[in-house]
Amino acid sequence: MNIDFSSEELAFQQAVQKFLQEKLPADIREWTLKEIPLGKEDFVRWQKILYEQGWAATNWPVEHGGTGWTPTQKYIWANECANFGAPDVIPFGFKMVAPVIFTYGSEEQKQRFLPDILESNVWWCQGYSEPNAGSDLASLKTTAVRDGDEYIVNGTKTWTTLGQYADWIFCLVRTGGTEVKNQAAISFLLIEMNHPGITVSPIMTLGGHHEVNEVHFNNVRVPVGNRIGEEGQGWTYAKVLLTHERTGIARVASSKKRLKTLKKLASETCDGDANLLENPAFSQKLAEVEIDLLALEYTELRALAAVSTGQAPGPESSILKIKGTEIAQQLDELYMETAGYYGMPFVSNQFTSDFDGERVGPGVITSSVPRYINNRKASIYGGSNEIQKNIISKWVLGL
Amino acid sequence: MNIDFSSEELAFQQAVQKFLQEKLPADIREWTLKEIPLGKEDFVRWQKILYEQGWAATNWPVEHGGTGWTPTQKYIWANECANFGAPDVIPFGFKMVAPVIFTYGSEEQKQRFLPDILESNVWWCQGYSEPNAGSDLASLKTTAVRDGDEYIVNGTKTWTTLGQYADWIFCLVRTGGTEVKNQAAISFLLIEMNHPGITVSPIMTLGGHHEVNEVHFNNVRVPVGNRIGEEGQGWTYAKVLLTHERTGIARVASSKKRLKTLKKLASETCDGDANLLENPAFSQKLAEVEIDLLALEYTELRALAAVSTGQAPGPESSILKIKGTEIAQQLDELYMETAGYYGMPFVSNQFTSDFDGERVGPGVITSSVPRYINNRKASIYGGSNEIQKNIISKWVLGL
Amino acid sequence: MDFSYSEEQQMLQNSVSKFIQQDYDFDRRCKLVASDIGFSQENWQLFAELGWLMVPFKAEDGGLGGSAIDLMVVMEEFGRGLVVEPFLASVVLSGSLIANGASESQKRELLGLLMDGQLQLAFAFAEPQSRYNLADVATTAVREGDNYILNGHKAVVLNGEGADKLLVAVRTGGSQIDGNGITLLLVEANVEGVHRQGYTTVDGHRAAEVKFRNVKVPVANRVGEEGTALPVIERAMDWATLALCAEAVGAMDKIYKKTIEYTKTREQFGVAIGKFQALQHRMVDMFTEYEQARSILLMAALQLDSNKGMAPKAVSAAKSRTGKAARLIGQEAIQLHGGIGVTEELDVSHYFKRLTTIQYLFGSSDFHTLRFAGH
Amino acid sequence: MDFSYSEEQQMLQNSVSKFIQQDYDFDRRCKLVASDIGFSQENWQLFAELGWLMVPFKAEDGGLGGSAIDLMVVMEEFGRGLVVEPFLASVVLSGSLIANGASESQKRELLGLLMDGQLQLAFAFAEPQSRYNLADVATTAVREGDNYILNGHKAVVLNGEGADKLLVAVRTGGSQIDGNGITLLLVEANVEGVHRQGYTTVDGHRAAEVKFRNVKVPVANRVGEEGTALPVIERAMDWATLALCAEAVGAMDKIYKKTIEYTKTREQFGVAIGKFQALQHRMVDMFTEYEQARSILLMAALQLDSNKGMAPKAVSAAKSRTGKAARLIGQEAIQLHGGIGVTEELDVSHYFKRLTTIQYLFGSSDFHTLRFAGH
Repeated sequence: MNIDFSSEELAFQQAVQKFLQEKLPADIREWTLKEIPLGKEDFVRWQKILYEQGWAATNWPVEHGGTGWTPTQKYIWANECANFGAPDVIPFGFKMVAPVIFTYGSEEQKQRFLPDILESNVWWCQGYSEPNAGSDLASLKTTAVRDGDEYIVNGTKTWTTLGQYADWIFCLVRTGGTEVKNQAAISFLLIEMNHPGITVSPIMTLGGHHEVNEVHFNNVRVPVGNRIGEEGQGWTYAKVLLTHERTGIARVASSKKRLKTLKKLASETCDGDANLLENPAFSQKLAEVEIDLLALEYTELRALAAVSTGQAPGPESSILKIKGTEIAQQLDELYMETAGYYGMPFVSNQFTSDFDGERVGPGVITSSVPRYINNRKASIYGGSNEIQKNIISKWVLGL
Repeated sequence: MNIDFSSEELAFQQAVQKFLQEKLPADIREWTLKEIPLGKEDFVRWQKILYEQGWAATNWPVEHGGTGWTPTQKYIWANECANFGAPDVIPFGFKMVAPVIFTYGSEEQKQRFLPDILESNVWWCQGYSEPNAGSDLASLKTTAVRDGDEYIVNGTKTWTTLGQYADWIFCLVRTGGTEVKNQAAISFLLIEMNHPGITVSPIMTLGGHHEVNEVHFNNVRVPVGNRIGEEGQGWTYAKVLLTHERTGIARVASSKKRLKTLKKLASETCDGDANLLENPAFSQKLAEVEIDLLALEYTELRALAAVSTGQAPGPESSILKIKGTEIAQQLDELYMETAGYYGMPFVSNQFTSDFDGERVGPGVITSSVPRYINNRKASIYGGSNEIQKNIISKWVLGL
Repeated sequence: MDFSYSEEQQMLQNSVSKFIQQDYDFDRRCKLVASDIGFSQENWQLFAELGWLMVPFKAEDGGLGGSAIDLMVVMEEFGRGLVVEPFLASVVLSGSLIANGASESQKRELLGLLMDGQLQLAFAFAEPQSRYNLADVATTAVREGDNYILNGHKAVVLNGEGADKLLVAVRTGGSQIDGNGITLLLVEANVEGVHRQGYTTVDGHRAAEVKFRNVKVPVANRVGEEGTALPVIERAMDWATLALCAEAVGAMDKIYKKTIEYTKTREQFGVAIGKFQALQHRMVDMFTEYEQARSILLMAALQLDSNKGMAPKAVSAAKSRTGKAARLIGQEAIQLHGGIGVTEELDVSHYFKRLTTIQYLFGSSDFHTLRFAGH
Repeated sequence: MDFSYSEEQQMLQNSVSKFIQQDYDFDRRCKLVASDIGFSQENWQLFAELGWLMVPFKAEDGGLGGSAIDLMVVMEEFGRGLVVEPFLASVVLSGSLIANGASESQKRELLGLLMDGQLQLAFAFAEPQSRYNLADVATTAVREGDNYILNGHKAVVLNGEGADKLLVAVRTGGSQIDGNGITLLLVEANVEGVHRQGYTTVDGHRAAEVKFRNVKVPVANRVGEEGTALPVIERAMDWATLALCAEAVGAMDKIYKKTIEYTKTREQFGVAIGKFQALQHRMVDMFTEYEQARSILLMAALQLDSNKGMAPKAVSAAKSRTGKAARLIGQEAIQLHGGIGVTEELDVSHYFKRLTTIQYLFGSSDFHTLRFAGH
């Protein structure tokens, strides 16, 4: 065992740093560092630069254009990106639908869909959740009724993140047996968003953001060729993937960067005749989060190491999402505490590039309360932390 | 609403202080303040003094020799006793069996049993729990089979606190229907301990203490006249009492006193060039417990006030046991932290009056770890805190 | 000791509670928040007519007696309704400064108007660097003849945009964090050199950045003696903090119960989620936090009225404990509501926002824990 | 980066683990704790023969290489068995002082005997007033010709009664909490003026109060230069603290799993209590704490071996986090076992005792959190 980078790994790290310095657009970097939400154009611009470099798909097999990096390389990449201020790749194409396609799709489907994802020509969104389904995914009601070479899709998907930008949506739909709960009746469909029967309505979340949407399907005709794999196997495909690729689920690199920023902000915040970082209560809470994050980083490294040696991810990987969201939310609270009274103002657009008014407060710290509020979703979306605990209890602890 | 004592209440407070100063034996006071376990003789000695004063039974009706005090008087009494160093009355006679007797017993039984409890002539212990029953009291297996004017009792009771001293035990036993779970088949029996068929075996607990016992019944013949109330009604009687008298269940007065002592000890404990009470992390934790205890004190006062105005105890009373034990256990931890390295030595008998060796450590703080360990039982015995939460969830929140 | 409400207190509670239930539902509140001034003048007049604006004041000042218990009763109900009218900023906080710091003539001039609902006040104390330290005042007032010349920047002034007059804590002597040398000035909000930038706060209230550039304030507008304002400010802050705790308790009462009701109807995997024991025990914790917060609030209110010098410690205990309860209950209410909990359409979310800002307003739990401990 | 054990490390783990499982069951351990010396000389010789006593030492000192990972491997297994043999006090802690502070001749004289199991050492550092501050040394040593005259009281000296020689931190200069002026002396345990009062500790180990009254110590028995011992002591303490964290992780592994197994068989209200969701989620928390502790331990061990100057910070992070995990897992293991959990007969209870003392030994979580934060 050792923690040091090999000379190859050090060389790779330098290459990544050089690439980021030369290629990451200044405006994208600034907004990312300030945690200001990026627009579609910004993401696409950056992802096309990654494509040029051949670094767009860090989790794909090489034959489809993936990087084929080692766990250590992925670790270096994630940390350098977070540190320097490069945004994460939007996951719906690269990390969610692509693996389903290259694992279970036909040759024809691979040819048709993967290149456009790799080049960021097409924006994907996810159609899993439904109103009232909550964490109980399998109870979905959206139907796809076979009619010749097409399915006729009816129903509603919800919590569709950035669906307002999407060209395509991948959905779990009920083919055959409409009796709810029958998981063997669920199929995996790819649907083009420009269909007249599809309407997207925004859901405003607590921080005042428009990130998620409801997507309504009204007699939407989808070619059978857009179904991935077997009819009725969609649930299996989705599940395998939920438990498969866990890299980054803990958001360790991003939390490390946020903690670094927080320390700087706290050291610039007056607290009587000292600064906030010197406040014993505050610095102790900060240190406790930093230590827990350090532990989580090694939990992730242990998981990556296991996977790289061909083993299945060990039990430790199952805690990544719970601890990752808990730590991110604890950081949100320390940001709020740093803001003090300047957590109160709500001038939602004052940190966008086109804002021309007089800004309130000492900087982006002023938006810490909306961010805290908005980020409560982290422990709810993508399988709530309660569901995660049920899963660990059953599958890891055997209870 | 107001928090101030009336002139009568102030007079009562002075009378209590005067009584304690004049009548509380110095040795009993010293051991109580040092939290050194008292022996049977000590308890009896003090309780007989209380009897002389007419203050032995603070929770009994006047006609049976109770004090008939108001909630405020009970509050004053509890606080003055804890503050001055008077031990609590052993509850098994005064607070547990006596209320069953004066509520559900016959005139003859009241005459026969209550005076000896009031005068502390008889030592009682409790026979509710059984091996493997745990919090599931109703699953008890001890049987009492009717044979003429007697019951023949067989079975085992456990966690019997101070049973090694007891003259009598009050038991829940299964009369008639032996099918477990049938609560209608449980009766309430009073049994004399000197019966040859009764054996008491000690259970050593973690701190190295002998406080609890197993009590085995082997064909023990008990006159039917020792049954309280109806056959098969024992469960109801016991339950009514469990939810009835809650005064002191939160042990607020005792925790207040312990916190006061802890502050003194911490201020006498070196911490670098300051003392431990000036250590920011420690003093914050201490203050948080002190604040929570202050809240609990008012929660108890609210409950007492409700009862005194003839209402049933409000929902707030249901949290008294959970919070009371949590706070007592947090104090245990702060004591350990104050002890530092001197929490390690285990010289179990060094603080008893007859110890003649060389004492280790700066004083009773040296026994803080055994006390912490031993007091983990507080959240387990008498209906574990998990059971308490189930009860609140069902009966208070209606879930 | 006596823990029962007087008849008057019960009547007061009934009248406020009736108003909240009948005239202050969630939709109306949303409209008020979105409106120009951010609250309803009509409601304000009603508060005045019903005598609620007189609650914090002593009888000799023309008020209802100024008992902390009365104030608690009103603010709890306001908490249940998430009331956005500037009662706390204008009447409780600023009103206390006038009632306890001003001359008889100033009182005569101002308190009547305040209680009639014709005068809106705001207290400008916080500054960009001050955090929760009331003695940290960099805004200066220099004496020039019969005037003070005022310069500085006051941060997040509650009701700062809507106020007719501003009470401003200024430094007339001593160093920036010196307890002595702080003076209170009453400043007309619309005079030259006063620059107000108003905005909505996260919780739907209104506040403003207020900047003073060479603002002339007649010496006659000084409230109290020069350099001695801190004790009056601390007293006003203690009462306002108690009121804030009461508002929090009312809001917590509302959402912990709403959460319980929601889990009784919301089904997952074919069962009401309220049947899941893990969630049941967490709701018991919410309930416990609520009861403990209600108790510590009662303690602090009784200490304020008992007036035995324990008030500051008691108020800090209440704010520390209430802040912790607000955090747990707010976070759990959202978590147990799931996805819907993070949307604008759910009222619980808005209670969560207010409980979040209350955690930090007038001092965080850590700040008040240390104040309680005497650090 | 590489996270896999070497073949040697796997063999080491197997051999220790085999010994624990076959020769160190709960009953035997109880007998050892109750015995006169509190551990088994036989076991100690076995440890020596199997080379375990060589693990902490570099090859050039005749050891097995002295890697922190190796030490972690051994201590984790010792934790699983609650081993009471004085490996930590004598070999890890005292051994490090010799290996890194002593002269070549002293090393030659002592290390061989130590690794052969023929020499027992103890390090006397804590004092009644010192708490966790290693620089707080009131015990004095005054130079008199070729001797030091030693006076003072050392508290809770681990293995202090069983040791043949004592390593004593004494003050030869500077004020009581001065980092400079601390010297290490090697003192024969049985010489005149050394008074040892031995006792069992709460966790079944042995310790002693050691008092020195005008004890003559030849200058030749000084370990290292006069007044410069603190860095050597801090280094030894960091390695001992890592070893302690590893022991804790082994003990936690054992009882969180035992608790899970218990809840699968223990029935209440007709169901295995492991089916109660509230308890399931709490056991998930135990599992999570265990995994986080194991991770931070690994981090610290790797940092010690990587030797990039991060070791002290890393060790403090590990002790802080491990202490928290030990607290939660220990308390929950007892709570979930219920009544039986607080009796002497249950092995889990004894793991709980050891995890409790480990929380405070060599510095509490708060102490190490602040050390990590650089205060």
